[in-house]
Amino acid sequence: MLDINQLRNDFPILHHTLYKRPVVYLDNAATTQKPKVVIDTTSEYYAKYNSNIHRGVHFLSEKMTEAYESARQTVKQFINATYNHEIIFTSGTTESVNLLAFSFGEAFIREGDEIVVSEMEHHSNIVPWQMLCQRKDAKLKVLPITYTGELNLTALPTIINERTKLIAITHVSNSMGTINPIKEIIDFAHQRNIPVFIDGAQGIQHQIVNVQELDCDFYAFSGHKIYGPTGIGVLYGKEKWLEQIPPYKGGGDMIKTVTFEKTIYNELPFKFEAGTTNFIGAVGLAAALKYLNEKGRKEILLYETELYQYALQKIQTIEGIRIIGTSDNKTSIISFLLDNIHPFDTGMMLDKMDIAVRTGNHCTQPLMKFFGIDGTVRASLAFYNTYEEIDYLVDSLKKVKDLFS
Amino acid sequence: MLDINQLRNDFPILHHTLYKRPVVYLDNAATTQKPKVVIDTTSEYYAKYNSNIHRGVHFLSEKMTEAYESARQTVKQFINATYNHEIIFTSGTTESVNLLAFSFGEAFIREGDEIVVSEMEHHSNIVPWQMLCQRKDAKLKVLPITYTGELNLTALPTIINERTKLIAITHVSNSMGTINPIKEIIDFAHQRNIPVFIDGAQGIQHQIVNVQELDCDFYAFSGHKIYGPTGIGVLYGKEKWLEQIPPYKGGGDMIKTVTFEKTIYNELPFKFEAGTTNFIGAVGLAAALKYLNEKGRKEILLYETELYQYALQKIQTIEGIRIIGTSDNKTSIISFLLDNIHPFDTGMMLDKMDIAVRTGNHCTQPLMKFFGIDGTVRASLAFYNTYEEIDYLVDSLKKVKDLFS
Amino acid sequence: MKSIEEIQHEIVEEFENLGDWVERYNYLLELAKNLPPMDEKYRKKENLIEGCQSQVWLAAEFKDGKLYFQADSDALITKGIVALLLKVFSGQHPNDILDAQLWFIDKIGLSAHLSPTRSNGLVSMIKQIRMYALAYKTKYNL
Amino acid sequence: MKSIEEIQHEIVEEFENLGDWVERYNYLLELAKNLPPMDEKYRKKENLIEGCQSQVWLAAEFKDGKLYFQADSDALITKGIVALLLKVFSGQHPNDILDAQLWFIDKIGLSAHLSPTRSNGLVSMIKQIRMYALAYKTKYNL
Ligand SMILES: Cc1ncc(COP(=O)(O)O)c(C=O)c1O
Ligand SMILES: Cc1ncc(COP(=O)(O)O)c(C=O)c1O
Repeated sequence: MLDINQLRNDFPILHHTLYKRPVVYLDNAATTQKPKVVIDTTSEYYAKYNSNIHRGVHFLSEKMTEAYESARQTVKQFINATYNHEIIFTSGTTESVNLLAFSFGEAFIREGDEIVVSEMEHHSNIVPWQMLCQRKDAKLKVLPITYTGELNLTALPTIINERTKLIAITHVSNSMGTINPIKEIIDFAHQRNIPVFIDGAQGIQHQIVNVQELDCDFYAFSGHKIYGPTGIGVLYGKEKWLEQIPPYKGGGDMIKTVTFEKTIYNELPFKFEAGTTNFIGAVGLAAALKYLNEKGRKEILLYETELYQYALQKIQTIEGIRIIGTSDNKTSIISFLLDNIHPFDTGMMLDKMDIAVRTGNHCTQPLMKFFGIDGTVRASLAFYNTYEEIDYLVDSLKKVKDLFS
Repeated sequence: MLDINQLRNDFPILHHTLYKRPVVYLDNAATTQKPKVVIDTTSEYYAKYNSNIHRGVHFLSEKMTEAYESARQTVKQFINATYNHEIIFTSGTTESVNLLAFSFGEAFIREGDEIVVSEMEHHSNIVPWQMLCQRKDAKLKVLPITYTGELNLTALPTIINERTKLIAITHVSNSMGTINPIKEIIDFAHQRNIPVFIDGAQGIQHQIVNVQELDCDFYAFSGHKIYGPTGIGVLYGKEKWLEQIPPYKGGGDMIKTVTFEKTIYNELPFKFEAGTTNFIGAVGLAAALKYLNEKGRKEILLYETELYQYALQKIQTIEGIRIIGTSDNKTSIISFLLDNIHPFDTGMMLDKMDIAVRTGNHCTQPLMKFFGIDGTVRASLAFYNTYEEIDYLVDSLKKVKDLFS
Repeated sequence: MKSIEEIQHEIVEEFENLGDWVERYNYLLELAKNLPPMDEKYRKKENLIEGCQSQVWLAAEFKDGKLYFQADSDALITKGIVALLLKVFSGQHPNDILDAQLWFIDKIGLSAHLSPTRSNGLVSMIKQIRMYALAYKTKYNL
Repeated sequence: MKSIEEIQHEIVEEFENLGDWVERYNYLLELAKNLPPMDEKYRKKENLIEGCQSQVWLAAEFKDGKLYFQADSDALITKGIVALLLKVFSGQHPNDILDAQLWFIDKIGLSAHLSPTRSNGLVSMIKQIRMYALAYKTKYNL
């Protein structure tokens, strides 16, 4: 059993008073807070080992390179990739999607080809594909969703055809918390030789991800959403794909030889890591992943699930609340509308009660359009949230209702 | 007058013993060390204000957004840009160049157009343009250099023609330290209506940069090379250009509205900052710039210049040393070859004496080819280096010579 | 008609009599609820100021040398602040609007609502009010 | 011919007699200088292992069931380690090479030279040696 109050002590920010009390941080889908070990590791590496990597022959450079490559190994193990070089460090999920859209696009997308995304995708998993389709005269197809906020899988066979070159789907919806049946989609797609990209920005921190078992072709996530630093992210890709697609960015370290006539690219993973990478960020991310491993990922997920169920039940007791996304298969994210109160008003009021939630369209405008709304109030949980915080949220929401009635 | 030993106390890493003594860090062109204020600011923001920016309505998000936008302002003032929104945060110089190559390329480069770089460019200011030229069937033209390692400006008029769409030149050579006459080049180019991009990766920390006075169209640099964090960098662009070029990456925050049919991009600077940015990195960078302002940039540059002159003179007293890049107009970087000793051997030996230098081609293979060498030993200075360290370097180099003779 | 300065002072005084944030926001909500509805003819796209979090409508009429505004918002708190801004600016001379220093928002502790990054439409609304003032000043050579 | 294990032990003993790093590197340089030059016929592109920092040449000959190596490097320290590796591997049976545990480098404190990120050609050289062993093992069914 996890001792949550013990774990909370690892997160300095949870103990700072905002207006009247320490923050009740329920904006974890936007970004997560950092355990002390991540902050301290970052500081320590700056203070003791900071040095540019890979090309250096000296002590510090060697140390830093080892730490960076060992961070890659930590990520590899965390998602059970086959090889270290299948882990590409990027600046975040958004860059991972853009890298893939560009590089996969250059190699495989021709005029008239099709790419499939879903109606619940985050803008970061829509716009890069749109931009690619525009450049290549390809077509973006949309897998519709149901009124419970689930993918409409029965539509999949009609969306897909022999021109479909890739399916890009989110693991977990950032607006509703729906856990998508990605294994099923991957199997379906592979029967038709279509590769699948999984946007794991909201999946990695709330699910055990095993890319070999999933057999997904690509998987992306952001460090800052899994208790790691900002400015670091990951693109996992199967070796066979990463070998076949050209680099995204040009620059130092991603090349073997450069002449003005011809440039020969470096091998994996360096081919995709142009310029000085965020090596301190990578080490910080590894510290976050190790922290989770140490505390017990299964235990954490178990607690999160219980807390989530409690929150969902309790919040539904509020009269006049409308939950957006009512699938049975959800995790850690509750999007709702309170009576006729504008989400922004609700968010503003909760803020005054030291509760941090997000309001708006959550970068999923097509999804909002589907539900015919402008936005929602979104409370998103992490394992450091408590039952008391949920109770406080629900009480506060009732107060907001009173204020606006 | 600066008290260098006082300043050195601000840099924790300079006081850690490697093998026998604290590091003599002469690898500053690869990456610089961080003052305590940068490390502490980073920690503090993680521990107190971390929260995703721009879209949030709550206290922390507001605080973090303010800090991020005020970091943009700090950068704007540091280089004297006209508007805050001319400052685009990227992950580093390499990304800045790639952003520009892509976005400028999409807007302005057609088949047969030409882009000019120089023979002394870093791979990060070559490969992105090469990739662009390949995509667009455009041509990369190369401004040659002289045997002293200066740009051959007399060749400029013959390199440029009515198809030239952009000149991309480094401010300071990372392999030789040559300070290029960028103002002259910019004026020349503007008379012909050609915009100029300056790679400031080695310029920003050793020169006072005033983009309005220079009148350059674009200027890029990396946070980690100016005492700031890894994973953060800057692209400055004149408003008129940034307005005209399309976004580079797609995703959250860079859009106004998204539908599957049509996406409308956000305004500057957000159009170019897709997804969650490295907001903590930006705040760390601002802390570094403020540190420099506070200590006195002119005083720092004065000291650097004197130290550099001393180092150059002293190193030349070593018999059999060959300096690569012998322009009179250089700063802070000394590249050399010692007798017939392989640079790697020299670097390895210096390392054992706790001196960190870089060896190899410094991501400038075309330049190495020009000089007919495989690589050099490069000692690159920062203001926290001392006269004693230079003496120690020179003594150590003499020891290396003895060992190999 | 009171001057912009006078009205700002009045608002600040009013807020000083209010207690904690609950009372202040309650007052804002009252203001929002009592804001006269916009003429239907003004509820059109050209008058919409889109924020990311909330939206604001703003229309202007010029009568006897003064500018009169009507406005609305989909979020009530925003609408409350909109009401305050109308109190201050509506019925004023374009020159006075252009000359005005807007300081009361700060003073009553609501400045976060006017931060350029908040994206609730209010910053653009103030800009738009000044634009109207400038437009009429120019048109009528005031 | 001594076994790979025996040779590694010998090298470690030798290094234990050396004092600080100056002596150790001096010894490496000696080894480098005394390494017999490669046959000119082997100095060709196919035998070049390009590292980022230094380059290594490696060629193999198979005679009487044993593998004999020749090698060189442009950097002297790398060449010194190359010499050590040849001491260990040259003249050995392919199966022994494939079975061998390479532990002496660690023991004599030079493991940094074999880190996969150092890019001096040595890691690839060891891989290449094993590839030769595997190739001849397969070819001659050893
Ligand atoms: C002149 C020059 N340009 C570009 C770069 C690339 O910078 P970064 O690796 O920080 O992206 C460097 C640094 O290595 C450089 O020295
Ligand atoms: C599902 C999903 N995809 C992509 C992203 C983009 O992640 P980032 O902003 O870290 O690049 C997010 C986060 O906002 C997300 O929730």
